[in-house]
Amino acid sequence: MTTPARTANAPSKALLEKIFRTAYKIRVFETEGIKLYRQGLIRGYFHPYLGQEGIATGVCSALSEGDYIASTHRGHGHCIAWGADVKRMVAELLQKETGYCKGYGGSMHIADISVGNLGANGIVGAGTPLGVGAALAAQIRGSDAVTVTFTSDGGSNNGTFLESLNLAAIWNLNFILVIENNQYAVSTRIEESTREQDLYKRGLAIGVPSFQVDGNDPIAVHDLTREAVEMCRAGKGPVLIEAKTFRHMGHHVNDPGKYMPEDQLAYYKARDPVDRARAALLDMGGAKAQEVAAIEAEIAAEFESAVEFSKASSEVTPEAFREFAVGY
Amino acid sequence: MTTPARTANAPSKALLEKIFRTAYKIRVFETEGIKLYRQGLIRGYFHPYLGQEGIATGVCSALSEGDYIASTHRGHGHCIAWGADVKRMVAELLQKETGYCKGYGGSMHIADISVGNLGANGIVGAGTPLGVGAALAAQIRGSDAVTVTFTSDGGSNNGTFLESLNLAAIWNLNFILVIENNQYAVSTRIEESTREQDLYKRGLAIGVPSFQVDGNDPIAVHDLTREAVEMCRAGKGPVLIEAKTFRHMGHHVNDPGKYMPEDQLAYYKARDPVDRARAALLDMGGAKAQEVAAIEAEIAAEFESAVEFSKASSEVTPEAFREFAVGY
Amino acid sequence: MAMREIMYRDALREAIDEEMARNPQVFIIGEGIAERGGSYKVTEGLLAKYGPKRVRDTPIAEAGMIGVGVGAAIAGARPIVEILYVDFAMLGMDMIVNQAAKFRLMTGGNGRVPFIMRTQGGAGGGVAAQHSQSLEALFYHIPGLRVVMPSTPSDAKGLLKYALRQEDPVMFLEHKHLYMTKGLVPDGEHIIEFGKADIKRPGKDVTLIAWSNMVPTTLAAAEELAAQGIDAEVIDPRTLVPLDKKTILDSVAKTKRAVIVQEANRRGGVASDICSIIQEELFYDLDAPVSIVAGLDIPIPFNLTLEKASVPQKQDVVAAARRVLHADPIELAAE
Amino acid sequence: MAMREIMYRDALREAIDEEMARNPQVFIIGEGIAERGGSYKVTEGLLAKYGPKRVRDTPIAEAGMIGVGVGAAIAGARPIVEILYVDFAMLGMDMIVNQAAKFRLMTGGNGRVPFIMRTQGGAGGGVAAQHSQSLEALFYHIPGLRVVMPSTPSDAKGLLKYALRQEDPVMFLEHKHLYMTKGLVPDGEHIIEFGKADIKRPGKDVTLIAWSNMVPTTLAAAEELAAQGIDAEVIDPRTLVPLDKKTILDSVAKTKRAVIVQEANRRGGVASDICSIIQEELFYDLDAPVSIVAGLDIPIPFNLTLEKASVPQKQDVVAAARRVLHADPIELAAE
Ligand SMILES: Cc1ncc(C[n+]2csc(CCOP(=O)(O)OP(=O)(O)O)c2C)c(N)n1
Ligand SMILES: Cc1ncc(C[n+]2csc(CCOP(=O)(O)OP(=O)(O)O)c2C)c(N)n1
Ligand SMILES: [Mg+2]
Ligand SMILES: [Mg+2]
Repeated sequence: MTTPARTANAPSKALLEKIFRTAYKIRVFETEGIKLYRQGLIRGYFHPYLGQEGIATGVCSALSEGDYIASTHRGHGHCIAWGADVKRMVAELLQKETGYCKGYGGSMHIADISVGNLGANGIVGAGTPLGVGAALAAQIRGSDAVTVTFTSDGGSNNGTFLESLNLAAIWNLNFILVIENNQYAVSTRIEESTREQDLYKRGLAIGVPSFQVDGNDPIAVHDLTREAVEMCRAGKGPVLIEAKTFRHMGHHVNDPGKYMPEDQLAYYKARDPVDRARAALLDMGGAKAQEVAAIEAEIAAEFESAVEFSKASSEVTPEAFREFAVGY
Repeated sequence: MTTPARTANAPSKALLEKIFRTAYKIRVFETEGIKLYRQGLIRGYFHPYLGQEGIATGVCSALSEGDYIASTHRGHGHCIAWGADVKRMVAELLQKETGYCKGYGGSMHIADISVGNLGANGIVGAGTPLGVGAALAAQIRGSDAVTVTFTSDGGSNNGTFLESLNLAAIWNLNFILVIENNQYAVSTRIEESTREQDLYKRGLAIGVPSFQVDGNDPIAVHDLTREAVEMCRAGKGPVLIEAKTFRHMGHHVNDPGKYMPEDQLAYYKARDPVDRARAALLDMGGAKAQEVAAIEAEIAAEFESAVEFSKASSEVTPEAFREFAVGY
Repeated sequence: MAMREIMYRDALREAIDEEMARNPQVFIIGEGIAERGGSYKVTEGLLAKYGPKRVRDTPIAEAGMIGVGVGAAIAGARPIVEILYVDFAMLGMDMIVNQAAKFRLMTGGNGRVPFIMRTQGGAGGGVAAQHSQSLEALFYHIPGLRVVMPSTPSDAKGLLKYALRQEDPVMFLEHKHLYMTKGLVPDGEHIIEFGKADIKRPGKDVTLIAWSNMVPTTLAAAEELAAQGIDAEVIDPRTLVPLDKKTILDSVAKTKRAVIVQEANRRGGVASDICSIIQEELFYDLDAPVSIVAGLDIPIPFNLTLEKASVPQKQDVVAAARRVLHADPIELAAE
Repeated sequence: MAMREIMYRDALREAIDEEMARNPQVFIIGEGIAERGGSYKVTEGLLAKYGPKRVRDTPIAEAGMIGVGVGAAIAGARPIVEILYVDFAMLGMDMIVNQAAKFRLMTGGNGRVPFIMRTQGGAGGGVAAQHSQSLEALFYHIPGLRVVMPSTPSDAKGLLKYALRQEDPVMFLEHKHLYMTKGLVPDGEHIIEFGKADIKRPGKDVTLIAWSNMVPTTLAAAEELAAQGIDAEVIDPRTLVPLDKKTILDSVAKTKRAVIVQEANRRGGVASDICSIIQEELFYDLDAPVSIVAGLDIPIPFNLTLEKASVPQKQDVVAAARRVLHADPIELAAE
């Protein structure tokens, strides 16, 4: 594993606050969202990002306006880290017309092209070629925009991983592939899925600079992503980042996740990315406890009002839907 | 690149003769086949194996009865090396009922399940999952049969390469994937297709023992394949072999191949696998010149009679075909 | 014959279990099917009973899984590859369309591919556009494939057992809404040959043709029609390929009216093909155009109300039946 | 308007060239399309004119190429992805069916996918089962896709230019036998909107519906019918999705007889769907059942005689037309 030179300078308080806000917002969204799901207000699939907040947070904080992201079935965190409006996210999960997709998409399909969010995806691995495509479009436009695709340990076993990362490499695209290696695909352990569990090596094998990072350390993820972005903009082509992490619960809301070893779960919970982000803001950022408390209260309130907004919103009518279907 | 321990003992004359016979038979089949094509006796696709004879020859000479092979669109050589009846091969190319597929398949689809030949394939890369499947079937039967899939530099860029080799690895299958790296996909140079032209590294990245060999050296290919077979039978799982080689002409009969650099072509022609096999039989095997001449005459005659046989054979009638189609 | 009432998913498990016990060449692979027993519990207990050699979890690699299954079948094994959603089978289409379906012809009949892909389709529960499709029409069009869509536990068991004893690639398409439905299944060896439609409800006034989850919907519609004095015959082809044209045509020749009910969207669906066969064979017998009740031509939305609006409901079937019977004064629109 | 006689492949090149000159977002990728100019010379000269940024050769990775094209389209570019044979598009079906076709609906209409897949199909020349298919029915069934099948140089150019200016994913399906055929193409800006069928030959006795390479076959049949005193109208839908139902129904309402000619195999083909529409809309006007002339339900064999026997020939169309006109004493079998 080759490692890029790290910038010495410590992160600013502003950055540390941004990172904590994002990580905490994701934590609240998922925790409260699960409650809404259990109340029957949310239907279909809901794959919580709990425990992996450090990755979306660290990666997106290193990107700029004009860049693109493509996400996964476990996509709420990426969406929030990209700056999505929690109101419209909750409204989407509640099937409302005020949602990002007017209730047509749901959890696995939230997208916002207007700001370069290519969307979550219900097909594991599909975001990789889509992201490479966005990077290609940017290159053809002469833009230096960078595209990040978030994928998963499971997604790295899909053929599109090889095909599209290879295309990004030969075309020198500004593309960063982030593998969120949470070591499980539903209940299947990564040891059962591949002999070589250091997934970044798959990038090296096709000539792509590839790195591994602790996905539960948002600052480390941020630093590495910034390096990767610089490499892209320097014309070096795509970069692969493998971020090791672990879920805090089962695969989706209704999966108890009994198969997850307690000690392993404890190990990762002891390295909770949200706690780390908070500690970094307090210690490195020198923030006061009340500042942090205020931020947390603000975010909690924001979610509350998002729920009210969504409940008050209406659904697309069957008539409007049939209208939409004309000419399909 | 890890290299397995090589057996010291020199190849027997019998083996050297077998290797030369096979390599020469392929050379004759392709050279004469091209003439038949130009005479309009063969239609559709015809991808000559000229220049790559060392690979099929070396690999198949290290396999045993009960093993399986899966081939490519450039499959005549594999078929011959596997011991196919030249009569039935020519008959197939001439669309005759006496062909391996009764004229239903043609050059890209010659197969003979009765002896474990899973067939050529018109879809680049498709032989890999099919071969892994045969290896899986063997494992489930409790057989120690080994399956070899011949694939190509182009085929290694297809997603099935990653997906199916990974399956073979986690399941410890007796599977050998042979990449015939002739450095071109039609007119596209490998440098344009991937940053990392040592293709065996793609196997290492997923924990598969992987080796590189001079594909124009049939003896070296034989030795390495024998090692690979032993590794499989020892329960070590799949092995990847990258055999570097070069076409002696264009992609197919009608491709002049003008884009192939003359010096590179000269370099490989100077290392002609058939000449090498002949030299090995004469020098290492101590065969007399007239022995070799006799073998060559015999093989030429065999092809001649195969052509006569095929010309004399009849085609499946439209009536019989419609009969076949009933219930499809 | 003695019968037991069991669930669709249990009937499927019985079929796999019995055939695995009978034939050591039968094995099953899929995502989460071994340790977890499958997302719909169809394979529960099989790992413990048959061991990790014949019951295997796979990584997420549909093209690879399907291709490996096809290769194993060519080499003489009897693979069952479970794909979680038929939507994901699109990742393995090359292996299905260009390999499995073509191999027999390409080898002049020497090679056969007794490969089974078990998967499930259909809309329901807000799983949205990529997890709700009914894609049987794609397989139906490709010569060389068998397409099976059981609607009851008995059909599921009998047809899956038959699938494991025949020689061609089978797209065995279950429905996410049917796994927990119950039905009577005969004790002992229970096998149903392909190509034999089942008359789920005999009737004389109109022929209603439906498969998979549209069968319960159509039977419910038939009950409502009965209450209105209309005696509908409900035919379930059970296997779309091979299709039992005779049973369908005999019924329509008798009723002179046909309604075909399909969950998949209308355009280019299997219903259109069955319609084309009926009008070609019975044009001079029909008293009304064949009517097709099908899903809207648009992907399935997440919103539950819209999801429901995009697939046929009982009332749509009732209305279509009344229409072909000219039972109502004003003609409604055809779709 | 001034016209030039050029080949189908040249018409396609003109369309791409003009649109690339007009819109910097248009680019094209494919195997051997840049340096070699493409297997059918459609892209010859484009690399020299537009450079390696907008005209790129790719490795053999159809799923990746198609997926990258879809992603680029979502991000605002205008990609043309050339797939050598439509058979190979099966490798990219997930990207076509689950991504390109679904994105608009899944985003509530906010996202569009102006992605174009150019490829070619059809039997001919002994390229065998994996290089001879006509797979339009698979795309036709999937809501959200546009399916275009030009039969002449003029249609090829006009439709491809239109495709590059609209917002939905287009399956642009050419035919291997048509590239070298010639036809008149208007000078200057020449654009043909989707959803407008073309009456290739006006007539009053029977309506013959055909697309792609079946159009020349059907026109030849019409000539032979004319010699027999039968005046056939030949309609080419040009785009199967959207389908110009009105032009088709108006013609059949006039002739009261329809024959649909399709190269693809009969079962579950587009012809069945068009048939279902005609019988549903014009049941009471038809004087004979709609007749379908289609390929055999079996993969295409390598042997040239059998290859020919597996796809419709002129005589099959003539026979079907005479049949729906009851022009012959003895009724022939429907297929
Ligand atoms: C192609 C495909 N196959 C299977 C599934 C069903 N599925 C949804 S999530 C999931 C597990 C994914 O594991 P991983 O890719 O590691 O992502 P994670 O859930 O761990 O974030 C599976 C099998 C799917 N959505 N897409
Ligand atoms: C999936 C697929 N894509 C494209 C083709 C068309 N094609 C046939 S051979 C060939 C080049 C193959 O190059 P390589 O895989 O390196 O094998 P080689 O011809 O060099 O032996 C191509 C592009 C195909 N047959 N299958
Ligand atoms: Mg995972
Ligand atoms: Mg090559």
